[in-house]
Amino acid sequence: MDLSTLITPGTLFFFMLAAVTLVSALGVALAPNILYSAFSLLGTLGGVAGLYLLLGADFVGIVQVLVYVGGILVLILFAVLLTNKLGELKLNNLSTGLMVGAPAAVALLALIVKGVTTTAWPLTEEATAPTTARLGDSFLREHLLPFELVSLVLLMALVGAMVIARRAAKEEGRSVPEESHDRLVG
Amino acid sequence: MENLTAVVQTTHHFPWLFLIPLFPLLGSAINGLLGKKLQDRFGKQAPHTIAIGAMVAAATVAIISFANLLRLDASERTLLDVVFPMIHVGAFRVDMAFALDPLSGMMALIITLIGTGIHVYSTGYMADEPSYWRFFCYLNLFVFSMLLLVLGDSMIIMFFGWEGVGLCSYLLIGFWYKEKKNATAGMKAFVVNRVGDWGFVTGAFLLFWGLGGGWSQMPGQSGQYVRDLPKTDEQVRALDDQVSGAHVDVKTVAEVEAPEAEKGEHGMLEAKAPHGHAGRRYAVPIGPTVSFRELRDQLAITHDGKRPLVDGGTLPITVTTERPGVAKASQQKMAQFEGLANKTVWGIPLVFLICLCFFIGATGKSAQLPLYIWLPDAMAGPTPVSALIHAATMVTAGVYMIARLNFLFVLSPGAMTIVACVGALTALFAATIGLFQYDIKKVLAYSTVSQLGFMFIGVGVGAYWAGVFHLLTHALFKACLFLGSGSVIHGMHHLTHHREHHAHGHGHGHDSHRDPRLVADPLDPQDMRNMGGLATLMPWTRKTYLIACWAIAGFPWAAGFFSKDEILWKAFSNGSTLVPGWLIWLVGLIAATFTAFYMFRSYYMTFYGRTPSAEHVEHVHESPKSITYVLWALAGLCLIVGPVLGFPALIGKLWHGEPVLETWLEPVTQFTKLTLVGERAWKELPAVEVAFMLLSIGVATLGWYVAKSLYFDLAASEARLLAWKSKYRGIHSLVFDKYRVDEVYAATVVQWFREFADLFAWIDTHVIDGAVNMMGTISKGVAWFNSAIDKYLVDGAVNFVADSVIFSGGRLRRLQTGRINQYLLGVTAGIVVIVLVAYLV
Amino acid sequence: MGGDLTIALDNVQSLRYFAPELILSVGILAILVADLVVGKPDRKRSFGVAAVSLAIALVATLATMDGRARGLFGGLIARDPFTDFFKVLFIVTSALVGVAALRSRDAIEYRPGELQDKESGEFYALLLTSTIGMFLMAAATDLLMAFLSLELVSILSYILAGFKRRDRKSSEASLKYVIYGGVAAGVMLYGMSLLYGISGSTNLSTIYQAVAASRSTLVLVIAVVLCMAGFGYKIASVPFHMWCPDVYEGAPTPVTAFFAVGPKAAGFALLLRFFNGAIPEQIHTDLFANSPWPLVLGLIAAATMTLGNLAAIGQSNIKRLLAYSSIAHAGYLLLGLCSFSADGQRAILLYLVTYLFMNLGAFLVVLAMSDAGLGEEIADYRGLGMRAKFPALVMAICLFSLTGLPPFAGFFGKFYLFAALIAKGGSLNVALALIGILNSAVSLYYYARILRAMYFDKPASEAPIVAAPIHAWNMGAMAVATLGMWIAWTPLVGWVNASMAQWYPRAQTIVTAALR
Amino acid sequence: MSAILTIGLNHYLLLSAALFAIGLLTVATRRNAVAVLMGVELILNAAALNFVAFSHYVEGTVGGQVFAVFIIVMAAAEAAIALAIVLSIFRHFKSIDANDTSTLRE
Repeated sequence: MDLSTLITPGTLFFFMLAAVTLVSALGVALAPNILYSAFSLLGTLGGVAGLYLLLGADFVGIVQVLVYVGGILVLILFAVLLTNKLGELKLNNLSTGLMVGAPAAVALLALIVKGVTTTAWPLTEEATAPTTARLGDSFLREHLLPFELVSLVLLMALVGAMVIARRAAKEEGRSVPEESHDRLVG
Repeated sequence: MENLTAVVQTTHHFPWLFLIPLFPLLGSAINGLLGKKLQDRFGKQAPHTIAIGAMVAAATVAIISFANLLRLDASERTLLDVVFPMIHVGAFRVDMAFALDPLSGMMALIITLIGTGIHVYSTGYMADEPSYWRFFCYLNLFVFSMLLLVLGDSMIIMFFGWEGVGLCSYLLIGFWYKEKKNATAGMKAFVVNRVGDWGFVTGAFLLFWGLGGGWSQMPGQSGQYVRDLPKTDEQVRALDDQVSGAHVDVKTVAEVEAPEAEKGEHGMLEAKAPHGHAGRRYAVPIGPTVSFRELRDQLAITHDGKRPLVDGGTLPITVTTERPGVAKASQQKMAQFEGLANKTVWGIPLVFLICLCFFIGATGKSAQLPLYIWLPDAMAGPTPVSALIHAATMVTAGVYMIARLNFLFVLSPGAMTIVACVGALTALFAATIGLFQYDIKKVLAYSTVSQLGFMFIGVGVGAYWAGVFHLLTHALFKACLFLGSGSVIHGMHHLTHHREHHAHGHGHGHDSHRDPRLVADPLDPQDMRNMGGLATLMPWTRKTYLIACWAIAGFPWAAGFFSKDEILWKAFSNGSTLVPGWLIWLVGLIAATFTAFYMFRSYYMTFYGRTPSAEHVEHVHESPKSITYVLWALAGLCLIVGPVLGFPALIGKLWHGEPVLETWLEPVTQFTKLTLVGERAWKELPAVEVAFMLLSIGVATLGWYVAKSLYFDLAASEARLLAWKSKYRGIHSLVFDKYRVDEVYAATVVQWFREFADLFAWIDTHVIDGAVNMMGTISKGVAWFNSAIDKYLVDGAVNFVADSVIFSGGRLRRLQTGRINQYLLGVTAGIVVIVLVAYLV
Repeated sequence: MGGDLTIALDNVQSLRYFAPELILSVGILAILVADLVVGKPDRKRSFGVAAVSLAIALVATLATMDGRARGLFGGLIARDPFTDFFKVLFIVTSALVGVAALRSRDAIEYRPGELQDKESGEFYALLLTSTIGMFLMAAATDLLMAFLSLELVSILSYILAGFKRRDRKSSEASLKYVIYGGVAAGVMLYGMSLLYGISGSTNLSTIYQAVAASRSTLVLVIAVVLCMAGFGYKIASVPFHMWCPDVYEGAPTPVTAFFAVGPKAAGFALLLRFFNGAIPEQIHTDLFANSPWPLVLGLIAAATMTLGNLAAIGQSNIKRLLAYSSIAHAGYLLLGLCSFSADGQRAILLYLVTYLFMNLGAFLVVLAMSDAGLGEEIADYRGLGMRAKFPALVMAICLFSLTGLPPFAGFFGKFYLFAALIAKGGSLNVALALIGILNSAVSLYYYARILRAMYFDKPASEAPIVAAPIHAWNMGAMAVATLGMWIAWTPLVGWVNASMAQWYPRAQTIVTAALR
Repeated sequence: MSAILTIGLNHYLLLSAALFAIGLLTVATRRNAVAVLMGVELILNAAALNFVAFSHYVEGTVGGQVFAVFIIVMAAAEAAIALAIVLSIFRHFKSIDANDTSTLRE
């Protein structure tokens, strides 16, 4: 078969997105600088969002962009910036045990690849229609319970994050001299 | 062989048995909760009055129960008291139930009576102890556990007591816990006993399983057992459904037309009636059980008077029920009934495994090779404790258990052989260690181990009554010996106390690095080399000690002779063990010779040997009456019990036939006669038995003579002794150091155990870590490269936000291993390994 | 044997059977709102609301319990005797932990005049939410619900572990927990996605068929093992146990006590559902006869108990020691699963009940003692037998029970676990049982270290330590339950059998027809 | 060649497998807590991608997509908590390096 007929736009898109995703993911794993890692993550998340669109999951793709890129990634960047003296970033993204971890990860990858490729998946007709409406429907019908449960999770996560992250007024007052002491010693 | 189909026994309800263990429990509870207050308020009488009161009450009930037992016909001598049902889940039924049969009745009497004596003795011995109440609390609790063990009607109740005595001995041995040595000894006893417990539990599990037991209310995939007989049509239908189901395996459902039957409890099998009740039919529960009685009866029935289960044929069971459907189905299933002995696990007969497991349990509790090591160390406890634990009760629990399970052990000649051989080896081994000890309590401890070995020979060769008889006589003479040694130590204590005071006054403490092999520590009240010539100072103690020595050495006018000789004779003449009987007999005979020697050695070293010094005369006195009375009581029993209960059949036949005790225990052990191979005919010749008896007396005399010639007058023989010692220094010190078994244990088992634990800790911290570190060196180079890039490229860009405070390099000095990465690495690697295992299997 | 799970109830019909969860949700809101509206945060008030809602939830559970199995919300979760068993277990756990936290200075900041009771509202709200999460874990019959409820419990656990935010150990525990938990959840999700791919459904019973039927397709093996990473992390089994000692040591003691019992039991509930499928009628344990899972689970169980017990030997911190002990107990509990027999699975439920009391009892003593100012090292417990008689006694009882000595509850629990294996037979099962028994013999060694410290070592000071009355009552209850459980053993077994009846229904027919 | 170029289920599965492995590599080797959390996000993305792909190719309806949405939402909740904890850790240890923050050990 002619190669040109095989290379459809879909194929091209897939390979481009896959490349972006994987390269960025490797960046997350191996970049020497935590900021590089964080921005690489942006690439991965975006690439995956694109793949969702390719798979006809438009709503999921948009949620990925909104929540992941707009929310989680920003949180991560905040955390990076809040916890680092940027001048010393080089110290802050060390890897340990790469020579043990990498073989283990590769071994697992090999197993999964072997498993996945040797399985006859029960394929069906591919559905590509826009799914947003159907998803909304499902959230209010068969998936109502998880939908409500997630609201509880988010509420408690909010409460919990507050409990953990807030500093009591007095504590704040105390921590300042402590820090300045550190400054003197350091 | 007489007609022995009548193994099935009736039981008589006797609702007061529970009082026997209850009284000590109450005493213990009162002393434990209120003892301190009572003692502060009313003085030391209060705790011991309560404790002794509880013991006397328990003993009284025990005697009354025993009297009730005596009144009954021999085949009906079982009193049963089901206090309340404890666990009733499917086939697994445990009641809080006590049974008093000839064996447990005898044990209960020993425990309560000797226990009472020891309580009385303790009032004198522990008089100076501040936490007097605590001691009596533990003592009562111990007696309670022991009674639970003995009277328990099922393995579970027995195990309660089994664990309870372990716990109490731990508490009692470590009574003076402020000395680290004692606490450690208590700990050792506890932990070693746990190894034995492992055997007990495993044995019980295997037995229940072997009988086809499942563990919950319903018939699962693994065998089932219907207890109640169906009554309504609906129930029958349900049962029929279930019987025809694929996984169902009904063992027995039968109905017996017998008014006496325990109706509604079990599937029943028919059995012929015992003697004297011809025509009556008894129902025998068949199926998995943990009750000793039910187990014994069904083993007896299923074997139908033949050597059992070897051929493994089907069972001739008649099922009578009005419901034909049930009868048919269950008869079908019963035809498939597999006997216990047909099962194998990994190719080994199950019965053998079960017996082996139980025997491991027994070696732990009864201090046999190789688990005896805790007992000599346990001498750290107060002497009454040694007497109670070592003489009367706890250590004999293993012997009792095997005697109780006689119907099981006789099914496996292999297990019997192991029991007998381990017993014989222990008897010899411990006796040789006893030869050279100087600590009087250590001598007695090793002698206990050795005597327990004799008992195991007895139960191992199938002479259950002889083993139990030796248990009884040993309880008497060893209690007497221990209490006698306690009396001596009590006296010596005043002397050493004085010396200690003296030494401190002159400012030189004793040398703790003294080699105990050569020189006695003058401050040790238990070292026999500090004694000598006490005969005149402690005359009563001496006399009772001598009587007990006669008993243990085996002179024909005291208790030990009758039991030990019977054991050795049975060992010689038995045909059940896989090794020839004469071999076991020979080992036992040598051990008996040594026994006579070391016991009289201790006697002469303590009471004779040299004339007492002025220091001795001044400080060592006869013990108070509470001690000597108990000694006399025990010594008296040592002289009486032997001839009365165990006069050899040979001579005894002249006036009353079989030995009293053998006849008495007959109902318990009669099942063994079904299976034991009889003695060969020529051994029945009276002349042979008499010859063996004379031989026993001969070796006892030999041991006594050598001991006397060496130790009666130490001044004369000391040079000779020293010469021998230096000539055979190697052997002597090896034996003196107890063959360095403790060291071997420390170097092997304990060490392996520790290293194994270390290994895990080490893997946890080092293996992964080490790999990481190795790679760290490599990655250092990479890091340097990275940092160079950062320094010149990144720094310039981001320095404008740099706040140079937060991250100070000083903080990094506190580097520790990055554990969380290791954890996650562990997850990854673990997943890979599990996937591979699961996939490749 | 009627379960109308196949006729799943719709959303509105389900609400009636969802009452316990709804009541707890109301309780959560009430606690949080009360802190804002009624006035300053108050520990007693929050506890009161929590206790009342737990009590009502318990009543609601018992009232709507009719021994039948139903699928709620279109089959996402189930309401069946199995769920009800765990619901009662969780309510009891949460109530006990709630009572313990009432006086604990460890869980909620307690500095007189300063920050008193500030976070109590949040604490109790989190506790109640965790309870809901555990309810749903036990009830989940769909991968989605399994994931969400497990995540809910996990997220709340991270917060609870870090509740002492001024304490660096607590923060560190929380960090380790969140990282480890996040990874475990991610790994589990990946496994779930593969299961979804294999079966085309997220429903557990459909998936169960795939798991059980296909022997060992590589992808299935991978999927199940990855899922087990998630469950294994919740129950702290090797090799997913590493977070456990650190988190147990660092977390506030009442929270540790909660972790050691509640989420662990929930993890087992999920595991049991996973390997039993969700629909009663379709159970055939023989499906596992030739699969690798008995062996794999057996190896994991053996490794878990052995590692837990051996690593516990060297510990000096008592919470850490108990953490390793709880790892070991996860191993014992897993033994009940790997035989894939009715007896074994029932034994798990039985053991969870005994474990609830004995383990909570031990932790309560640690809690009461640290409240009274005692340290958490074993060395601090020297001479406790003289300084604090009652707590030491409770500790001794609980430790004996954990070891498995009769007549304490733990003995019966272990007995059933090991017995189930031996009853099932086969060399693997018998070997596992022997390893288990040997392990429990070894475990005495380190429990006895605490006992020795308490009763045989010289105390650093003779001053008596007084436990707060509420702790004393709590401890007393645990000790009595541990000591006297055998009295109620027969009904307990009956309850457990009824709870498992949907998978192993014969129990019921025999109980009702043949026996009574 | 055509098998490679005709995009099918396996393409997505292999991609997600790679993503999963890289995620595991990240969490197992990164010492920085935030970096480890990024690795967790990679793993979650791999799982979500699988769900969407199976939803598309196997189930044919939106079940897997619902799952993916829930994964994203839970990831957000978890990230919020995790980062709060990271900040709290940073206050205590002045570092979020896993090596510095391990006082809890044998």
